[in-house]
Amino acid sequence: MIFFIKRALLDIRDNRFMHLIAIITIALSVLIVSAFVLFFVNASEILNTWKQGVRVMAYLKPDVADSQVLVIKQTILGMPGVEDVVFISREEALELLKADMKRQASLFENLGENQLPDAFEIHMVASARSWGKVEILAREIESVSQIEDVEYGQKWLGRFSSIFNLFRITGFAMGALFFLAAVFIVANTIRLILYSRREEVEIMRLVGASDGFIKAPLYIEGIIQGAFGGVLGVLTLFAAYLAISANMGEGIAGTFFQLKFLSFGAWFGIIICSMFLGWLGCYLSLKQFLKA
Amino acid sequence: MIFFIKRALLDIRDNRFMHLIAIITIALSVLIVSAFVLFFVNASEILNTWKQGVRVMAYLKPDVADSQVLVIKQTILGMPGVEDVVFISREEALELLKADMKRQASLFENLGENQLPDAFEIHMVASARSWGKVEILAREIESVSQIEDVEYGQKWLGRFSSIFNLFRITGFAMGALFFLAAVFIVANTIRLILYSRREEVEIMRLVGASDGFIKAPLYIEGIIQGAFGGVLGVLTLFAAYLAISANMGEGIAGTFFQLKFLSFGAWFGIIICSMFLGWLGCYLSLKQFLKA
Amino acid sequence: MTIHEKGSAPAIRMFHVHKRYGKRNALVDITLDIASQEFVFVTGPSGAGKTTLLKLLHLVEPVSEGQILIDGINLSRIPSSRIPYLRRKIGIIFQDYKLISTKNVFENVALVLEVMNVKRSQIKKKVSSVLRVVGMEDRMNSFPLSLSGGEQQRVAIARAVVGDPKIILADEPTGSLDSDSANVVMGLLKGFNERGATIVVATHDHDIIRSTGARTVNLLDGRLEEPVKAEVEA
Amino acid sequence: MTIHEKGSAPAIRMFHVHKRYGKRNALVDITLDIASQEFVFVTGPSGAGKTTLLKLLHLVEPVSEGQILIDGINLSRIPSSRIPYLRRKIGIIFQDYKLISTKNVFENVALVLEVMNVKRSQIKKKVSSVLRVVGMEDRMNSFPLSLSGGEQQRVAIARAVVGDPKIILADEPTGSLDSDSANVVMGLLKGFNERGATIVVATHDHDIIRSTGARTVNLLDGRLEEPVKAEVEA
Ligand SMILES: Nc1ncnc2c1ncn2[C@@H]1O[C@H](COP(=O)(O)OP(=O)(O)OP(=O)(O)O)[C@@H](O)[C@H]1O
Ligand SMILES: Nc1ncnc2c1ncn2[C@@H]1O[C@H](COP(=O)(O)OP(=O)(O)OP(=O)(O)O)[C@@H](O)[C@H]1O
Ligand SMILES: [Mg+2]
Ligand SMILES: [Mg+2]
Repeated sequence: MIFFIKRALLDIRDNRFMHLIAIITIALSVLIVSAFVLFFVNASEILNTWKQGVRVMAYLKPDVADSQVLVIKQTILGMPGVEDVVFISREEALELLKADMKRQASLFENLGENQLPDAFEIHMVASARSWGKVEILAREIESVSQIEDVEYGQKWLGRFSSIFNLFRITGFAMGALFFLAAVFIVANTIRLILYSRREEVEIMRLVGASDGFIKAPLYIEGIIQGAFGGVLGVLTLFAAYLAISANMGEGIAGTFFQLKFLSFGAWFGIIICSMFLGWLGCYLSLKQFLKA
Repeated sequence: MIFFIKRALLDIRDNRFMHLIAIITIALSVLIVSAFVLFFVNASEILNTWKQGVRVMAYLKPDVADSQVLVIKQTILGMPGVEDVVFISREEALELLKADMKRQASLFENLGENQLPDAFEIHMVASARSWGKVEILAREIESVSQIEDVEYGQKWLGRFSSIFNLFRITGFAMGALFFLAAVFIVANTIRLILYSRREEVEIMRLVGASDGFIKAPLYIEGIIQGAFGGVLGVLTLFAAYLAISANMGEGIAGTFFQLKFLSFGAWFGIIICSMFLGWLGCYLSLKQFLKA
Repeated sequence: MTIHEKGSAPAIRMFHVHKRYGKRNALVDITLDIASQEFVFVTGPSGAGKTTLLKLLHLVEPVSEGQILIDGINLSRIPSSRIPYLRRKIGIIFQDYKLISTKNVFENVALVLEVMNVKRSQIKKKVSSVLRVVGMEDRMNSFPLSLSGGEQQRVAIARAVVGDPKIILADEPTGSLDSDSANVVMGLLKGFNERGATIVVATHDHDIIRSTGARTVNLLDGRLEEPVKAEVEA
Repeated sequence: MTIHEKGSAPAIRMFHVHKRYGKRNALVDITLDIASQEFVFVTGPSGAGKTTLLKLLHLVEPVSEGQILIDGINLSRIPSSRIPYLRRKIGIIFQDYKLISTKNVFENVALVLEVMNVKRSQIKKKVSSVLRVVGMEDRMNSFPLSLSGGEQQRVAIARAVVGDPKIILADEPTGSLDSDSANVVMGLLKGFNERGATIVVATHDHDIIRSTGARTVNLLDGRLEEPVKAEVEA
């Protein structure tokens, strides 16, 4: 094993030019895929923070006794997907309404009795914030007898969900596409490298080298290339990230939103992936190559 | 010239394997870049449709005569960036308000006099729908003496703009990154191909071929590769687009939003670009190559 | 087939071997025995099939028809995973040398021993000594492309013999060498022959054949020119 | 420097030429005139510097010191854009043939004429006729890797002479050829010489030198073995 690693390293020295190209190619592929993933993760994050605004309002019937309010609150809290329930009395509601509508506040000045209903504001756990789940929850809440009506901004949420779905599907499709493209490009590059070294491989076979003897260092080289390429790619991405988020910082200072970078685990995963990429590139090209 | 094209075609025949790899590489690069551009264009489109919702409300002072309303409307229409101005009388405003707030409609039942102001709803041309421009416009409208107040959803628009900016900057940065990566990958692939053909090039020089004689067919090959790669890339993207938008169709049937594909001009542009890519790859590698 | 008395069983037997490249007949109906420890020359004009014959023996090309046995092993029956092991018993000098241009002289020669899993220290010793014999000891760190034609050929010869093969196939081993160097190389091959190796040399250099006086197999257009009646020796 | 009477001005003049590869002296202080239309052999043992000498004349390598004039043109002063035009006047046969393996025999030979912008019909005629002379006419569509060593060499020779060069540099042009083919090739070169070409042949084949009887330049370790006193002819 150590012998093969030694041979792989010697080989990298002997074929610097081509290994450099392989490493750059892997680095760029890693860069593209992980940049897109990062972009996608951040964009999803933004959409998610918007989604957090999604809440369900449940309006109580006018004649519900104060004593029952707590019971109803407990019932709703027990439903799946509910994170928090806040009671909003009719007085609070009027204040909120007035605050919401400063312009039309004059309207409320000569208002008689407060005819607004009491209500619950229901927050949902993140995983339940899909259109379908909110609808199910709304129907469940509506079945509580003291609840008169449930409101959950159907239109807004619907539009939102469809966009989010669109975004997610295209995002996944593109991530997969980019990944496949990266695999292809790396495999092609390694194939080209092996092609330009076919004479060397042929000569090794002629002096009695077994396939294993020939392949082992090539695989090791592939993995080493992958490792270097992965590290290079992630570092470049990190540099780009720093540059962009510095720019962002000025652009929307004090914004509610913070650009995220990949976690350490993800870094590690990417590098493992790109080592795999190097190996796979070798594997795909060698398969076809040693046959011929 | 025809002679060189002939030689280029012969050459492609002689080196099928490597040209195929170059074409695939270019196709994948084109695919990645244009897929991202397509994604970005569509996502921008979504954000833009939201932005369309941005409007400015100008509330008139209570004592403005009906005869003056038209004059003010004309004044506002004359301001830069204004597309359309709709007058909303206090009666209409109340109806709209009631419709908006079905739940709280009971509030308005024992309402005395309608104290809402008359108002203009101002729509802006697309290009002026940035936060900064809206603010400038708002201030200008406010300076009209009969206008009491201008409202333009500052908070919403602000949040929106910052996100849109974020999106745009990262989108551009990533597009540029992907493009550069594509150029590098293509140049590297062509370099590798030329490297594996360095002996042939060297021999041609030895029998008295001038640099031009050697380079011309290589450039033509690069351009042909680029053209093939570009067509292949765009076709693949189109196939992917059809697959995704078919999926979409089911997922959010009857949605307000229609996935867009690239225009014919853009197709053409991409293919031209990828021919340029093939040329550039040749240029970059030959420069370094014929020196050595 | 006459059984040769020198050595025991024939090292190489060819029965009605044909080799076609497409429609071109490179070898036609070759039947030939080479005894163990024999020294044989293969001659013939350009394109006669000398290189093709050696390539068949080294499994570089498959036969189109007929059978070849090396040390009693039928080459058409051997599983491809065994080919490397068979090749390690055969040292071959290619007409175009086939040196690896990204490896230096030492590494090129050492490769044969690495493949056989010889110990590093052992490799160093053997490679140096064989390079000394061909006069390339001081060029150990040079790369093939910076060697003259004759120097490359001598490295190829060193590589062929470094593994102490039982059979040595040499294709024009003195084609790029001046007569002094050629004599050194032929002396080297004769030494191996005396120590038990079977040697087949393809050449068009009649001076060398004359000076050696070994059996000569004559090819013309892929055919044996005269059915080789092996002279009974001793 | 003696002025040769055969031909007018010397075709090739070398003044105190040195060639070093790193620290290695491949050629040391070579001063040599080759008259126009002369036929010269360069000999010497393996590694003596024969190939290096030819490479300097063909501008494959730059000199380390000294001057070379070809047809009165100083090679160290020539701008690199003129090199192709100079090379078109020189036909060269490389020791390792240097055929393009992705092009067939016809295309390899035709390349020389394409470079010179010769008409297509003209190319066809000339290439066929020169391939006929070296006996490779029926292999026009073969690729170099499917040719025997001698066949490749003959293609290389055809390529060197197809452009009717004023100077032919041949590096071991008969190294892979049997004596009959070798004689054909030497006859071909002599024919060109008689029709006005200057010919320099590097070889270690003393049979050929003897049979030709031309001037011989002897190299040893990069030095001229005996200062070549040009014998005054006629
Ligand atoms: N791979 C191949 N494909 C097609 N034809 C081939 C191939 N290899 C050899 N030949 C042909 O087979 C014939 C015999 O070739 P071979 O190389 O055995 O000749 P040779 O005796 O070694 O000649 P030389 O002395 O010139 O090396 C030649 O005509 C050659 O062109
Ligand atoms: N590119 C190079 N780099 C380093 N050394 C070189 C290079 N080319 C040739 N040499 C060395 O220069 C010396 C002369 O080489 P050259 O090829 O001229 O010999 P030659 O006379 O042609 O020999 P042969 O008959 O073996 O072909 C040799 O020792 C060779 O190793
Ligand atoms: Mg041969
Ligand atoms: Mg030489």
